[in-house]
Amino acid sequence: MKYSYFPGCSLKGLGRAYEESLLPVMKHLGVELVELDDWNCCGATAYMSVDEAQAAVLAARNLAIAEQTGPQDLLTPCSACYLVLNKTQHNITDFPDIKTAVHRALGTARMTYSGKTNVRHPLDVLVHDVGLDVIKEKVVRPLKGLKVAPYYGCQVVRPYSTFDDDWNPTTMDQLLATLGAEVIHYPLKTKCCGGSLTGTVPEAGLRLTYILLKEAARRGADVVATICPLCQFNLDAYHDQIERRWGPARVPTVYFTQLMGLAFGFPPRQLGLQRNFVPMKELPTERVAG
Amino acid sequence: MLDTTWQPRIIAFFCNWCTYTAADLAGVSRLKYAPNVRVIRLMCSGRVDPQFLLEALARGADGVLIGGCHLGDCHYVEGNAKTLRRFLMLKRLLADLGVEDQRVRLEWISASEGDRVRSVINEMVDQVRALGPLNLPGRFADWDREMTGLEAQVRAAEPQTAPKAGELTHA
Amino acid sequence: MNSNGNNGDLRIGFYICHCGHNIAGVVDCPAVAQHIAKLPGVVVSRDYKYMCSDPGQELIAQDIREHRLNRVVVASCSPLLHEHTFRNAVAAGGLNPFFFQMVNIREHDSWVHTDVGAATAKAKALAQAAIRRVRFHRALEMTRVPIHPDVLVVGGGITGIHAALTMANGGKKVFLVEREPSIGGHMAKFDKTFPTLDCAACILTPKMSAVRAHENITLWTYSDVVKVEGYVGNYTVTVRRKPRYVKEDLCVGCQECIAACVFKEPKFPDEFNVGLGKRKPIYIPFPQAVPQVVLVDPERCIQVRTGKCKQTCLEACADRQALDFTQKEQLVEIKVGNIILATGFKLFDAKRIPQYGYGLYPNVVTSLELERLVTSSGPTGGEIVLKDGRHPKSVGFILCVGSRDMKTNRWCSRTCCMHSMKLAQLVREHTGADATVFYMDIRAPGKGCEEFYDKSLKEGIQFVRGRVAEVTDWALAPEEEGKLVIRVEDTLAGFVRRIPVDMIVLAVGMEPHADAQEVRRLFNMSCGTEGWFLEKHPKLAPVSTFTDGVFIAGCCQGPKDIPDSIAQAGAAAAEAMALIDKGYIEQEPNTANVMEEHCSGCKSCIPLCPFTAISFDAPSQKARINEALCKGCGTCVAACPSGSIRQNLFEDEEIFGEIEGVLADA
Amino acid sequence: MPKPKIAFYWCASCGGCDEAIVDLAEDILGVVEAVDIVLWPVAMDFKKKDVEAMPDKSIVATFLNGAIRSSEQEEMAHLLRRKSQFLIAYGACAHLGGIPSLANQFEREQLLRYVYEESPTTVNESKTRPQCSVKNNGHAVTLPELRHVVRSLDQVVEVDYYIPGCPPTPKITKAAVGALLEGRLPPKGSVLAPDTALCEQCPRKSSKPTDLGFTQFKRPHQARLDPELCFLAQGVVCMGPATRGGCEAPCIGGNMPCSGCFGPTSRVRDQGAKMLSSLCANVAGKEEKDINGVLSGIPDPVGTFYRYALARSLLRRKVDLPAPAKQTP
Repeated sequence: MKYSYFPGCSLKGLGRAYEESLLPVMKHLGVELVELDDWNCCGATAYMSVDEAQAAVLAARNLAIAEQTGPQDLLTPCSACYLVLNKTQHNITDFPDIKTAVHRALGTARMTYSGKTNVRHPLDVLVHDVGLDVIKEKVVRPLKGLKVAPYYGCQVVRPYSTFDDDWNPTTMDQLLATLGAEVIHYPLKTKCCGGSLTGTVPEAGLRLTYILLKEAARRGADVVATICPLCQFNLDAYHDQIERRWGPARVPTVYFTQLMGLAFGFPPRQLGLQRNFVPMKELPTERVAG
Repeated sequence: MLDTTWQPRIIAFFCNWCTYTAADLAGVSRLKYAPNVRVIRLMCSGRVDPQFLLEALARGADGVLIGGCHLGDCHYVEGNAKTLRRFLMLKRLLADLGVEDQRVRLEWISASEGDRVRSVINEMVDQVRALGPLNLPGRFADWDREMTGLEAQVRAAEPQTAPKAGELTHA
Repeated sequence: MNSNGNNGDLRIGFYICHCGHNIAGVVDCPAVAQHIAKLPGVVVSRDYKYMCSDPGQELIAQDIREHRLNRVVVASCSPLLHEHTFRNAVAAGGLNPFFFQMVNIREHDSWVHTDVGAATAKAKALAQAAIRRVRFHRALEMTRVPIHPDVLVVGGGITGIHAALTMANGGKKVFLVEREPSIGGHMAKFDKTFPTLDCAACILTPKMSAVRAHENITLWTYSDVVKVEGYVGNYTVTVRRKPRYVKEDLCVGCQECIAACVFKEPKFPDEFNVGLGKRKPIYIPFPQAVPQVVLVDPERCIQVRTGKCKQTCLEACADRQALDFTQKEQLVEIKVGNIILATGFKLFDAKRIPQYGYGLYPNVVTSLELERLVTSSGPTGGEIVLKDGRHPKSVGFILCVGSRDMKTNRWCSRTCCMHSMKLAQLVREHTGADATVFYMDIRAPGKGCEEFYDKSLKEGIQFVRGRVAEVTDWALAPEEEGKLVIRVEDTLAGFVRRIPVDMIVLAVGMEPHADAQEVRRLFNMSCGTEGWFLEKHPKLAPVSTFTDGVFIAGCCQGPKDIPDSIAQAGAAAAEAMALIDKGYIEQEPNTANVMEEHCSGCKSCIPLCPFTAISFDAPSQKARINEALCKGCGTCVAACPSGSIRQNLFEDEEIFGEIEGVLADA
Repeated sequence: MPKPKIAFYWCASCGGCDEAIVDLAEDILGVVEAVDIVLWPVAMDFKKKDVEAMPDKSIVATFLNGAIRSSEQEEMAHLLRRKSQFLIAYGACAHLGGIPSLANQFEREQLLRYVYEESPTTVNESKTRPQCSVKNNGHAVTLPELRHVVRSLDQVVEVDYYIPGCPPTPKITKAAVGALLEGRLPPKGSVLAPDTALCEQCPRKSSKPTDLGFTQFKRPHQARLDPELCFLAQGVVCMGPATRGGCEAPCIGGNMPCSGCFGPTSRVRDQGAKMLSSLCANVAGKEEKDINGVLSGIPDPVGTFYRYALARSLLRRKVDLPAPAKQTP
């Protein structure tokens, strides 16, 4: 199995733990990732709100590269990138003016894009392409007794629920269960993490973050599993401020790929787990499968 | 060909039970669409004799649209199936005779699909407008231009012999 | 008198209708009239405000007499609407009504175009077409088809029941076919009915037993229609009767067999109680079921499945010998003249809106489930209880679940507002719990319904205006612990609220049955895009369909409450009886006929007729069309390779005339 | 008292029609007895100038065969029209354009190029083409011009009667001549043959099933043809149902299907369209894919349905072919 790989800025910066865990896990499962040559910023949400057409051009360049170099399945772990690239894909087909803008711009760089690239999310690939049974075979340290709150965030399932239900996604639930973890019922799995509001309007943003953590704690979660760098950062980085405002809600938040890594028997350091502000407790040795 | 005042003229043969009713529904719903289509009502699309379609083109239609019930929904069980069979061959025939594919169209539109009447008509009018006039009467005239004047020349070439009455005989 | 119309000179009268502003607003009617006046054969050409009005019609008749017209063309609305009107006017003038042609310049022109120039040009072209066409018209007579007096009613809900009884009381023989084991439909599952709060069973049960008792009604439950052939007045219908493994004529409904069943306790989900209750493999759907006949569930019954059961039921039935495990499905063929479809609706599956947590949270129930809980005959004996047996202290009612929603169904299900208010009142009455109704608009247009709304307000039911965002069990505040929380933007208060409750009732909307498409095909009619059966005209023919002799009533045509369904049932019954009592139906004389002298007997046409109206006549070696069987589709006419079949009203020359006319430069 | 003058003339034709007249065998003598033949290029030595010299309408009847596709044929058509009381289109080509009018599927240049350059049997390095006019030491030699469009006779001049067939059978020729001489004439413009399709007199009529339901089409060379069974029943396209009878089915007798030379009945405007309609309506299958599968057995619809009648079909010619540049005498 071979995919093009679009890390985006987060996975090289704040969210590098995501990449650090994603790459070995994929390799371990025999999935080959080819990092997109000369990829650029996806445009994220900010650019979109300034100039949609230009933002589309920015994103489309990445799609075009993938289409040219192949494989045309483009693995995109960061939720923001995933959404933006998907949205661009849609906009190019749905809005002629955006299409022309994109083609004109790409043309000046002697590039073309005919729309063949598929933007894929690691969850999608792992569960639907690789398959849970294959993953199960690789599990050497089942996460028995580890209570995990599956947290998807908003961008991967809305507005384009390409591979899962937009209100009650379950792919990560299945995946974590396969790793042996105890997946708790977590009704906020697609609620807002506070997004960029945590920085701009903390009292609004952090409150949302707090609700997520508090509910996870209330339901006895040992850890929150996330699939998005921004979510991970919001849920991990602001505990002091949250505690000052509303009281404690200390639950660690890690990437689902890190949990996979653990289950596959990789040492925590190799998975970037040391980067957490709120560290995840070592899996007690008695949980180690014989 | 680039006549700016030119408006496509499209003849539509609609079946009484589905497509004609759908067109009525479009009216009742006050949907707006291009005024270039003239509908001729038949009881069933199965009544559409290929001659009708050719005659329409030969008389100056720029396109012909046939509308019937969806396959399986025909008010007469399967009149529309026969229409489809004829139409598929007719398309090949017309292609061989140089009539562009988009000038003749067969659509299944049920009685409730007033909106589809609009979209199909608008779409087809655009396509035919893009193709330009078919104007067969005009083409026939152009073809025949190569003959004009000849008869007169023939007469001129002859020694003038007025017919004498009585010489005409008949057994 | 020129009633044969073919006396040489052509004398056409042309009339264009303004239809108030409907046509004249967009089409320059006088201009069209002037244009047509110049065409050969046109003797009079007028524009008039309302041609369908009495004076309008009289105008035609008068002109026919005064100007010796032998052809009439009217340009106005759709022929499907007023063709018969003007044919009568033409006849009134002493001319054969088929020397008339109608031009549709309203539905097909003024209503769908805005540009006056283009619309007027189109009107002229269409009018020209008709002028050229009528030239070839011939004098014709309506054909008469006899009507078989018996009627088939499909669906034994309140609508079907009422239609059947109405006609049976009128002395008509009625076949009532219901696919469930008992008639009664949804109404039988209701406790009380809005807005009068009278008990559903009390008003339904008598009608159900009346059906069973009626000498003119043949009731076939646990049966469905599998084949329909023929046409108005002469339908041949095949009904499949599924095996009950019980002889209906012998079973007296004593239910001793049920008691004796080897399954001591009921253990299978009971359909009638929407899964809230349990039943045995041999069961009777519900106490008041009609017919009072038990049936065996082949999926569950050991004897049917394995043939290895003690068959204690047989002993219990003893010498009545009503049970019969050898029963097979049987097909019965009946002949009827008319068919009334009252196949009803299915409820929206609340699981399709996951954010409301149905199926995830046990105490989120549908309105019908609550209905069963409220009913004394229900699984809890009328006690409203939560899954853990506690009584709810607070109940939230969410409206428009699967209605007025672009994501699921766009239409309003019309009954949910009232139904939910009724349930809210019952909940307060039975448990004293707080009841809060979450609504977008309260729609209470029916008689006594607005008053019922007021009553609900007076009885302290809370109303929160806003579409509920989600139902969840995550608690922010202590008072939310262990409750279901409704998150909703209160659009009157203007902020987002979180309202904790014990039980949530989803007012699920109505949907067409999953098999609506197959059913409509079976009966050769149309469905609207949403899947409700399509009426012939939304206002003028609400229970008729485009297939003569097939009528629709109740919720299969669209969501309705009980009064409206009953009204439609009556209407459909009346329509059917009108046909039956008339004894025949007049049909368009648009049949095809073979020109004997020209037919070469090539037989190409014969297989094309789905009604087997065409046969090969051995003596003459030519094709022959049985006009009684011909439905007038014209497929054979188009197919005759030597042009030797013609169709009345749609002659080749008439169509060619239209083509020429419509393309002649206006 | 002089015998009525009769003329025979040929235009774009194979000569079969003249042959058909000779085929009248001894009956020809009867004709010769009864009439005075004033023009018959195949058989007698009369010149155009002789005809020009005649007074208008002095020929009682001219039997003109062949389609009109050159300026010369056009010229003769006009001339004979004026000299004759009755102008009779004799044979399928004059009647409907005939096989020559299948050329209406191609541009004139395509045809010339093929005939004078590309056809396998042609050796013409210098790519010489016939010229309409050649100057030779002061003298201009002219040739007729090939028209862009092949026409039936009545597309060039008014025609009084039609005698169909490729060629017309002796029987209907005799009948026609007889009718003419005895003045028993149907309304002007009539086709002098029965107005019922061929099936009526087809020897295989009784073997035709009532439900054809075509599942495949074969061309005559692709099948071993049953000498008794209706061709359509064998999946072979037979134009009989759409073709005027009167020929007494010689082709059928020779175990070949009817290809339509007698043209449509008086009630049909386009023979090909009608045949297509009845044939395709009887194809089995409801799915587009299946239907196309069956129809693929007819590789050349135009050649199949319009073998003799393309010029007189409703579209007349491949409609996107260029019109003649300018009027060319």
